[in-house]
Formats: sequence, structure tokens, C-alpha cells
Amino acid sequence: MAELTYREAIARGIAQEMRRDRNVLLLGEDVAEAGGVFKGTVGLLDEFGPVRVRDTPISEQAILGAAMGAAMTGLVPIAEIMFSDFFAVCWDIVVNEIAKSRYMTNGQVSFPLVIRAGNGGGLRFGAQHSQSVENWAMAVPGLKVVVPSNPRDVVGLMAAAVRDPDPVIFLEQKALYSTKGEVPDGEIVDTLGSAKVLRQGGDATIVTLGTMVPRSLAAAEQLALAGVDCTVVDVRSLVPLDTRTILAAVSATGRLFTVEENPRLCGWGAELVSIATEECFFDLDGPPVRITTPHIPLPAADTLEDLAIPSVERIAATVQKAMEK
Amino acid sequence: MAELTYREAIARGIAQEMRRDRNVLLLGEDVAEAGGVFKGTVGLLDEFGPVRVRDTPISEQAILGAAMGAAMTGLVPIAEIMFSDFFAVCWDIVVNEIAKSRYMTNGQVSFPLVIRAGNGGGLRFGAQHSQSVENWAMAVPGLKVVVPSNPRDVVGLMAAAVRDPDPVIFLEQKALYSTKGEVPDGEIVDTLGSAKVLRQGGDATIVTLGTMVPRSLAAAEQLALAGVDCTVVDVRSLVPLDTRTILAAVSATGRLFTVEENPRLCGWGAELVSIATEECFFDLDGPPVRITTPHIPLPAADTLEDLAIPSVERIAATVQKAMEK
Amino acid sequence: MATTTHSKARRSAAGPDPTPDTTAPDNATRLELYRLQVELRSFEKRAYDLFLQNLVKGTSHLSLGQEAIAAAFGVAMRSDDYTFATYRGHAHTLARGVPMGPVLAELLGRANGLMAGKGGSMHLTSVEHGVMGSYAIIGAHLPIACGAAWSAQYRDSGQVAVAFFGDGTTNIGAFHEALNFAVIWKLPVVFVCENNLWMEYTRTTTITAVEHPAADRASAYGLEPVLVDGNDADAMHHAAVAALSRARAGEGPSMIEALTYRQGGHSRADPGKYRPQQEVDEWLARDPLPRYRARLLDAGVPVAELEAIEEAARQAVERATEEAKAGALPGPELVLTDVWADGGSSWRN
Amino acid sequence: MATTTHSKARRSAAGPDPTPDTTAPDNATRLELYRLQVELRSFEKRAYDLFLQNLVKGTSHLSLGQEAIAAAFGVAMRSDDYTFATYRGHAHTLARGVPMGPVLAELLGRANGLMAGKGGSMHLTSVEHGVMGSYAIIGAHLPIACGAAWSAQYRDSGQVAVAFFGDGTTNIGAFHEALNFAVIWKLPVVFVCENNLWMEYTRTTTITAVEHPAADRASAYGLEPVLVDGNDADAMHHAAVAALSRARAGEGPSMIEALTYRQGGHSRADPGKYRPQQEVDEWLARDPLPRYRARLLDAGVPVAELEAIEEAARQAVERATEEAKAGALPGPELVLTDVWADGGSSWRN
Ligand SMILES: Cc1ncc(C[n+]2csc(CCOP(=O)(O)OP(=O)(O)O)c2C)c(N)n1
Ligand SMILES: Cc1ncc(C[n+]2csc(CCOP(=O)(O)OP(=O)(O)O)c2C)c(N)n1
Ligand SMILES: [Mg+2]
Ligand SMILES: [Mg+2]
Repeated sequence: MAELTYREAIARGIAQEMRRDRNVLLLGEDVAEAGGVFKGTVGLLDEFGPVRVRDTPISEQAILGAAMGAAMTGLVPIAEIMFSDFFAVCWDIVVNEIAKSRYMTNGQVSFPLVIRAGNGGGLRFGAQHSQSVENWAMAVPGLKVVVPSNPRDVVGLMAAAVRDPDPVIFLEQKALYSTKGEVPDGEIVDTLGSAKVLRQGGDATIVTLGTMVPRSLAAAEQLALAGVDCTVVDVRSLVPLDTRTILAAVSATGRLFTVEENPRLCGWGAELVSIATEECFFDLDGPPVRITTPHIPLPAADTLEDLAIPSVERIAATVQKAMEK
Repeated sequence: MAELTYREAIARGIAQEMRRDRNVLLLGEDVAEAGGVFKGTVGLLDEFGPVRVRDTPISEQAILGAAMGAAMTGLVPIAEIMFSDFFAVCWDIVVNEIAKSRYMTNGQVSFPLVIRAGNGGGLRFGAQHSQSVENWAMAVPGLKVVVPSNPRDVVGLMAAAVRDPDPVIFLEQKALYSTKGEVPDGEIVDTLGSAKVLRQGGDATIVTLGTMVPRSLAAAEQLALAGVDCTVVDVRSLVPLDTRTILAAVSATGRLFTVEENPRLCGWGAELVSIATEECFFDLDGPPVRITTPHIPLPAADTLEDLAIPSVERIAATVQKAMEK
Repeated sequence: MATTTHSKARRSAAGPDPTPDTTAPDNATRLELYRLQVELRSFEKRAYDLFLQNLVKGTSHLSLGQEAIAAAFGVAMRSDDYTFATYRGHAHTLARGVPMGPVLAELLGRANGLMAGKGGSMHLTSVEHGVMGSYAIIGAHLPIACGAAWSAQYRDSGQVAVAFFGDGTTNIGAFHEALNFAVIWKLPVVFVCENNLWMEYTRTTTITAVEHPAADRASAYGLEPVLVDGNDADAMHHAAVAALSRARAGEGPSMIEALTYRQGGHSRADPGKYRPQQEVDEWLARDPLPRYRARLLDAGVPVAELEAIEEAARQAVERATEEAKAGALPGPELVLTDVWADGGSSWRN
Repeated sequence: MATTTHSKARRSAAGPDPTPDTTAPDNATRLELYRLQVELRSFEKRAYDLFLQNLVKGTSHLSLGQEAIAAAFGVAMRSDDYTFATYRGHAHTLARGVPMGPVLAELLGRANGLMAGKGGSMHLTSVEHGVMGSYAIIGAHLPIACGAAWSAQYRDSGQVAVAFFGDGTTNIGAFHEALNFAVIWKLPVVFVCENNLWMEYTRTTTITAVEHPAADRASAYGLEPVLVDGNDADAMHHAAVAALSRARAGEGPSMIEALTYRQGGHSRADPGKYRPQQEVDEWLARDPLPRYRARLLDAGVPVAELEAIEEAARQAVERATEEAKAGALPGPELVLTDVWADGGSSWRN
């Protein structure tokens, strides 16, 4: 058992898989010499050498094209897109090529690759370096989407993502990079598509993801003091989605709250609410409520960014108010 | 009153606005000499000349970058992205630059531009030329999104889009280009954010968009014969969204069905179902049901594509079954 | 490795050099080049007929007039090399040995199609023949080909990836990223620009800053400009062999600009009327097939041998047509398969 | 219009030419160039201090060592010309006459910031000064600058758009699309590559196919290669004037590669330790400021005049710091404003 930061867990997870399989390669901007701009790949160049850990030009289409071509010819690339906002400059390779080619070729090719990206706000980087794009990826058929909320899950889900035969978008929450957590020694391998119930409560179910997980747990503690006992579910994997665990938790309390960092419209919360209302309609005791960032680009100033992204206070207050009705 | 095809209405709408304002310019691949690969801009080069109607290289980032830079300096560009699937190669200009710059600059710039794109399936073009990306655009704060379902709306919404001071994604349904409809003579100017109730029924409300509108209307006729009388609402504009009209129609019948062409996850239907359940929960007599394309890339063969995209039969059968419960 | 110098590229602007300075391939190779060109031509003509009969649903993009390029690489490539083609990919797919029947059946949207109808004419793929896909988003396959080349380099397999693309494709960002990336990683990849002068309906020189969209940009990536007569199978074969061996020898990528012309329209039933008749006539006079046939006869190949090849191609196309037409329509069970490696499409439990 | 020939660019690989063959600007211009460089230098030093004091939230990218480039264009541009900068945009913003106070306040995330704190250090914009934005996605602003130039061309306004970018930016697709587009439409736009040898923490030559990422690619767009000593305000001013007048005369775009060096790290508190000390020292010896100061003294400018300029800059930075620190924190009312032109952010009725 060791205490690691979320960023240290990234390198630990990648190293675990690179040791296991020499076909696992890492590429991206500043990932080798510099150990990543978020220091998520420190030590990997030293251990695995410049042939398996490679710096690239600022050419995101080339980075992901290279990963795709390598994956379809026997390798298992882990590609880094520094900030998830930059998916916008290489989205074609992700959504039109990687996501569709297996289907279009009637299964002739598959893409055992992982695309890592720093995701989300909280670092006052402004509108072009703070987006939460988990819903962009979830909306595209052919992509698996994972968002770990703690160091242990980083290692376990990284291993699951690398071993998965399909393309996985692995979103690392920038706001969590410096957070610490206990990580068991030895190999850790998680399974994609398994949500985790982090707190059991009888009154309401809060379903959440990534950076919103610790905030939702903190809000649940506040709510408990106020007499509202919440179940908190960490989705962890948007695709595949563990509807079994999530819907069971929703039916058990009869109330659903989703806490999303992505902007309001067409988020994963909307998908979950729609699934829950279609499949558990008669178990619901009140309207499902989505707590999200408003439908705006993120402001840069710390005071403004803190007002935009769901906070512990806003989560607690919103649940409280809805439960009083 | 003249009968026009949907494709003729595109040119009619653009011409109406280019005559009104000489700062309205058109650019895109093959839009000038060739009149557009879908023949949506035929005659515009002849009427407005090569300075206002320009062919471009296959450089979608340059096309939209040019449109953005022109819009922020006094012009009103209409840019064509041939197939909406190609947004993936220029998504950065759309979502990180055009959509965010007004907010980031605290309102110093605005972007009176329109981006047209052929959208959706039905032409057997395969997975990379058939996508419905209305939900991609709706998920991004700062974009307005319009999808006309008939020639009259093409002209009216085109005028509204060109006159709107904000960036508008104008999705032209490829499957509708050859459909005909009556278009009043003289200037037509619609308003963004107004849905249309196309059919009144007391039993259930079908909310739909684009190519799914005629199919939903046909399904409603079949359902009427089977004793299910449906209201059919054409959303027309996803952003701004006419929740007033839509929610009133939902509350009136107590049952909501959405019919979307985009793939299953995180579509506009999920957003609507979530809004309706949060705001009209106690008006609902049964679970809202989403009818969508499955969460798959689109197959090319006609028989397969017809099975993937919601058909009149599937819409009618799904509503019928849900209403029997 | 340049078969043509840059200054020569300039001179040949008037049109491809009639007498390329290439060492002619041996006779067996030449017959193979002829056979392939004849097969590709016959197939494309049939594809066009079937489109007019409305049997080819959706769209289709023919290589009529450009067969020498696909044939040359088909002959020059090693059986385990990788081909990355575009929506205009029938010829490149067949040139790797993929049988005509399944390709035609794919165009017709039948269950016996190369991808059971799920991909269509723009996405022909046959991994067992090294055809790693046909890509319909302009430029996207260029970085992907770099990835396959990177894999070959890492596995030290000696394989080479070849990516074919058009003149208009040189103006999209992915082209630039792929060329720079291939050079700095010294990847075994060959970029082949088929300059047929036109994009869809727009002449490429009208929207391109240089005269030769690929050759005039080679130096921006530290590469030699290579401009070849794309309607001369011998010249193309020579260029292909040079580029492939350079790549296999670990000397890195090459880019070839092949001057050619599409004799028909861009896609579907496009009559190509936007092109001046004189230009069309000039290029029809440079049709690679009669030209190559004459050259073989001059070289003493008996006419009977050529006629046998032509007859065999005719019969192959007939058989393929019957096979394709006889194919069943793909069934509903295919719609939800193979999104994932487990064969299914489920996104939830 | 090239101030340096390509062969010369090759020669100057060893480093910028110490004695550029430029005709010196007049005295008033030179004093203006010095004043701007001093102001930019003083501002950036203060920004760094405030970052270390944790008053600059988020990030910030300084132009320490690169001031001559921003100053030269600031002096040479017409007041209604357009500037398109990057996240490393403090200097380019100030060089257009934007006051220091609001810029510093924006870095501190205050309500009196240039964008009331909504944009932050990477997105400095002041339309009234022609600063059309600072863009933080590599390469994106290059096609956008083309759009502003297209607008100027259509309106026949005589305005020129100038886009500044780094060496590493030359490898992204948008660079390629923008250059070709600008040339074919003959747009009044000037592309200025500030080659400071490094991307974030990676040396650009290690991932770029050519030695001079911009100059060696000019010919791919039919442009003259222009390589300038970016640490020499006179040489930069000469190049700027040439490119701007060419654009204003309707002769189309230019691309300038300015050789320079960032004296500090890439961003925030990065010490830049990945760079060899000798390289850093060499470039510190070429610091544009002392160099220019010495040149003015040689030219007979009285030291008092220079000291007055330096003192004025010191005072301006002090005033700006007080102004910025005194700014209130932006209030909640700002969060939901100005997504739309109507001032609001509502997406429904
Ligand atoms: C990113 C993108 N933009 C536009 C298109 C539409 N398109 C398909 S083919 C084509 C012309 C390509 O011309 P060229 O590269 O010369 O190839 P050719 O068709 O002549 O073989 C265009 C614009 C596309 N498929 N992808
Ligand atoms: C599309 C994209 N990829 C990566 C980044 C991250 N990034 C920011 S600055 C930078 C280095 C840019 O180097 P250069 O172009 O030389 O400019 P400089 O910082 O040296 O001024 C990188 C990779 C980005 N902002 N956008
Ligand atoms: Mg072409
Ligand atoms: Mg740099």
C-alpha cells in the first residue's frame, strides 16, 4: 500500500502495462524528456527508452493517426492529447476513423489503443484549456470512455483500458492531478463498465464522475447533517455504462441527481436521466435533477470559474431544495 | 407561391439575403462554378459574382477561419462544409474559436456568420458521409443550431440565421434535398428558437427534427388509424430551444416521444426528455420514450441503412407499443 | 532517388515527358503490369455500367485513366506491404490481389461484399491482402499510414506503407502533419499523389499556391521532388520500386507526384462537363492502356498474348458481375455487429 | 521583399547575422522602438514577480527576450491594422497601445481586467486597439487572421492582418491551410514566426523536418523565405515595414521567420532547466535591449534620453500594478453574460 498522487498513478499504471507487453508504446507532446506537461509520464523514458516513449511535434492529427495505424497493425499505443480541448484539432481521426473503421470493415480491424487527455477545469486556464469533453466522446459510437476519480482507479482503469481491444478515451482530471490516495501494491487491473457505489443512503441517489466525485461525497456529508441521506455512485466508465448498478441505486431511493462538470446541454447526465425515466419511471418519487456547469464557455478568473463549475455548496443546496419539495 | 425543392430553397434563401446586404458572402468547396455538390448554390455565382461567391481549397480549417475572421471585422459570411461529417476536421475553429471568443473577450467581438452543412443519412454514402451531428453542435455553448425540415423553412430559417448576430450551424438534410414544397413569394424571414406544431393530437406528443419530421407525420397518420392521436412538433431550432411550445405540447398529452436521427447516446432527445421530466414530471402519464438510430456508425448498404435510421414503421410501432402499456 | 529532378518537374509542366528516362522492367513484369491495367480498366467500366443501371447504391469514384499508378504499385509492392487508399479505391484494392467479385458485391450492397455491405464503395478494405482501408475524409489516411509504417519500423518487419491521394488533398492540414511526421521518424512510408488536375469540380491549380501540389512541396519536408508520368506504367513502376526499396532500406519516406487524368467524372454519373473538351481529348490521347499495349507490341510481345490477357479480364469481370448480382441482401443481424472487438455493439449492461 | 536570401538563411544557421543589412530607421522611430522594448521588458518582469507572489492565477507565458519583434511591429503597423496573437501575447497586446493596467488586471483575474477576468492571460483582446485576440490553440489564429485580411480586402480598407506564432506551430495542419489560403486569395496578411528554438520543453528541430520551420517552407506556398534577426529591433522593423507595405499594396501575404530566444521558461514558474546553460548564455549575450541601447548611444542619443524612457517605463509598471491590485474581484453577474450578442447566455425561452 502506497500513497500516490493522481499524476503519479498515471505513470504507475502506464509502466505496469508497458512492463507486461512490449508492444505497448507511448507517444505525445513532451511526454518523453519532459515527463509530460502535467508530469504524468515521469520516469517512463528512463525505464522504457526512446523507442517506446516518443516525443512528437505539435501535430495532433499525426499523433492519433500514428496511434491508429499502429493499433491496426499489432501494436498497443497510448497516445497523449495534452488537453482534452485539443481533441477539436484531431476529432476526425477519433470519430470518423478510429471509432468507425471496425464497423465499416465488418470487423476486419480493431483498435487496441488508449488516448489520454487532461480534462476539465479548476486550474484557471480559461475557456480553451478547461473543457470537460466526456459528453463529446460518449456521443460517438465506437468509443469507450473512462474517467477515473482517484489514484487507485487511475491505475486499475488504465490497465483495463490498455488491455481492452477497443479504443478507449481516458480522461485525466486536471483538477485531481495533485490529489493523493492509497494505491495497493502489485498489479491492479480494473474492469471497464463498472460503476462504484461510494456511499449508501436511503433518501436520494447522486450519480457523478471525475472531479465531481469528491465534491459530491463532501456534499453528501453536508446533506446527511441536514437530514438527507444520499447514495453516491461514481460512474467511472461512460462507455460501457454500468446501468445495472446505477439504475438499482436510483430505484432504491426513488430520487436521482446527476452532477456533471460538462456544460448543460446533451451531457451524460441527460442520457442517464433519460434512461432512468424510461426504465424506472414508476420507481421515481420526484423529478430527476441535473446539476451541471451552465451552458457557457468557462471563464478564466478563479472567482468566476468557481461560480461556474458545480461546487460542494451548490450540489448540497440543490439536492436539499429538491428534496424539500 | 411556388413549388421548390429543398435544394432550390437553399439558393433562394441565400440569394434573398445576399441581395439585402452586400456584406453577405459565400465561400466553400465547389460552391461557385459548380453550384455546390448538392446543387444548393446554383446561380449564386452568376448573380453575385466571383468576389462574393468563392470556391476554396479542401481546407476546412481555412474556410471556417476565414469566415470567423471576416465575421469579427464587419462581414457576414456563409460558409459551406460540404458534409457535416467534415466538421471533425475543423471542429476546433467551430467550438474553441467561434463559439467561445465572444465570451472570452467579455463581448468585444461577435460572429454574425452561418455555417451550412449537408447532414444526415439516407443516401447510402456510408459511415463517413451520413452522420447526424446536430447533437455535437448542441453540446457546445456559444453555437446556435438550426435544422429545417421543408423548403419554406429553409428560406425562412436561412434568413433568420444570416440576420442573427451569433454563429449559426445550419444543417441541411441530405435526404430532403430533392423533396418539394410550397414556398410563398417575396421575402421570408423566420425566427430562430420557434418550434412548430404540425399536427394536433390528444394522446401523445412526438417531438422531432429534420428528416424525421415527414416520417413522424406519416407515422402519426398510421397511429391515428390505430386509434392513437398524436401531436407532432417540429423542433426546427435546437439552440435557441423553444421549450415553451414543446413542454406545453408534452403536458397537454402526458406522453413524450422523441424521434432523432442522431445516434443513441447524448442526443437532443435525451436533453428534451431530461428537461421535460424535470419540469413536467407530474404531467407525465408514462415514461418518455426516445426513438433514435442505434449507437452505431451508419452502414452503407441501402437495406442496412434503412434498418438503422428510424423509419415510419418503427416510429409507429414504438409509439403504439408504449401506449398500450 | 528522384526519377525526375525538380527543374525537370518545371519543364514537364506542359505535360508528362513522352520518353521517361526509366530503365524498362523485364518482360514478365511488363505483362503483369499490362494484365493489371486491363483488369482495372475492365472492372471500372463495369462498375460504371452497373451504376447507370442503378445497381450501385450511394456513390462510386472510378480510376478510369489512372490505372497505371495502381497497377505499378500492385506489381512493385511486397505481399505484406500496406495499402491506404481513398474513396477512389477500387483500383488500388484490386491491384493488391483482392478478387473482383467481393469488391463488386460491396458496391452493390450485398452480403457477399468485401465488408458485407457495411462499408460501401468508399471504404474498401481487405486486411488479408494488405489493403488497410479506403478512407473518405480527405487526408485522414496519410497520418494513419504513418502509424502502420511506425509499427513496421518498431516490429522491424521490413513492410512499407503506401498511401495514395489526390492533388486537391495536398491543401488539407493532415497532409502537412503526416509528411513532417513521416520524415522526422524516418518511417517506411510512400506518399503517392495522383495529380489528375481536378478536385471534384474545381481545377486544383486555381486554389493551390504552387504548380505541382506535391512535388513543389517536397522540400518543405526535406524530401526530393519526384514527378512522374502517371500514365506510363513503366515509369510508375520504376518510381515505385525506388521509393519502396528506399523505405525498406530504412532511408525513410518518399513522396511521388504522378501526373494523370481521370477520364470520367468525379463520382456517380458526373459527366465532367466542367472540363474543357480539348483537355479531355489531349489526355485521352495519353490513355495509359493503348499506349502500353503499343509499347509491348513494339517490344515484340505477340498480339495473341495481349489478347489472351484482355479476354481473361473480360471473363473475370463477367464472373464477378454474376457473383455480385447473385449475392443476397445483407440481413438485419448485421446492423448491430462489429462496433466492438467482441463482435457486438452494446454500450451498457 | 526578402530582407535575407534563402542561402543567407542557411549561412545564418549558426545564429543571427550580427550586422544585418538593413537601412536604419530614423531617430524618432528608434526611440519609439526602444521605449516599447523597455516597456514590454518591464511589464513581463513584473508579471513574473506577481506570478511568483501567486497573484497571477492559472498560467502566463512571457516574451522576455523576444520584445524586439513585438516592438517592431507595434511601431510599423497602422493603427487600424489587425493583430492576432497567441497565449504568449502580453507583448503583442501592449505593443498596439493597450494600457498596462487592464492587461495586468486581467492576469490577476480582476473586474477591471481587459476582459473583466473572463479570458485570462492567454486570451488578451482589445478590439479598439486592433488586437483581435490571443489564441491558445496552436495554429488556430492563422486561418482566422486570413479572414480578417479577406475582410480588409473586400472592404478595400487597406488594413493588414498580422499573425504571430512560434516555431513549433509550423507543424500543425492549420499552419499549412492558412498559408496556402492566404497566397491563393492574395490576402493582406503577414505571418510572423518567432523562432525561439523551443516548443514547451522540446527542441523544435528535433521534431521538424527542416532547419528553419517557417523560412524553409515558404517556397511550398510560392513565398520568398525571409529570415531575420529577431533580437534586432532595426532589422525587425525593416522586415515589418516591407511586409506591411507589400500587403497594403495588394501584393499578398508574407511570412517572416524571426530568430530569437525566450530568456525564461515556457510558462508559469518553469525554470527552463531542459535547455543547455551555454545556449541560454549565448542568447542572453544577444539580449535585444542592451544591444539596442548601445546602438542608440553609438548613434549619439544622449544617455539621459534613454534613462528618461527607462524611468517612465518603471513608473508605468508601478502604476499599472497598483491599478491592477486595486481591482475588485469579478462578480457573479459576469458568469452568464456575453455568450450571445444580446449580452446573455440563455439557450431557451
Ligand atoms: C475533409 C474533406 N473535405 C471535403 C471532402 C469532399 N471531397 C471528396 S473528394 C474531393 C476532391 C478530392 O480531390 P483530389 O484530392 O484531387 O482527389 P481525386 O478525387 O481527384 O482523386 C472532395 C473535396 C472530403 N471527402 N473530405
Ligand atoms: C493544438 C495544440 N496543441 C498543443 C498545445 C499545447 N502547447 C501550448 S504552447 C506549446 C508550444 C508551442 O511552441 P511554439 O509554437 O514554438 O511557441 P512558443 O511557446 O515557443 O512561443 C504547446 C505544445 C496547444 N495549446 N494547442
Ligand atoms: Mg484530383
Ligand atoms: Mg517556440
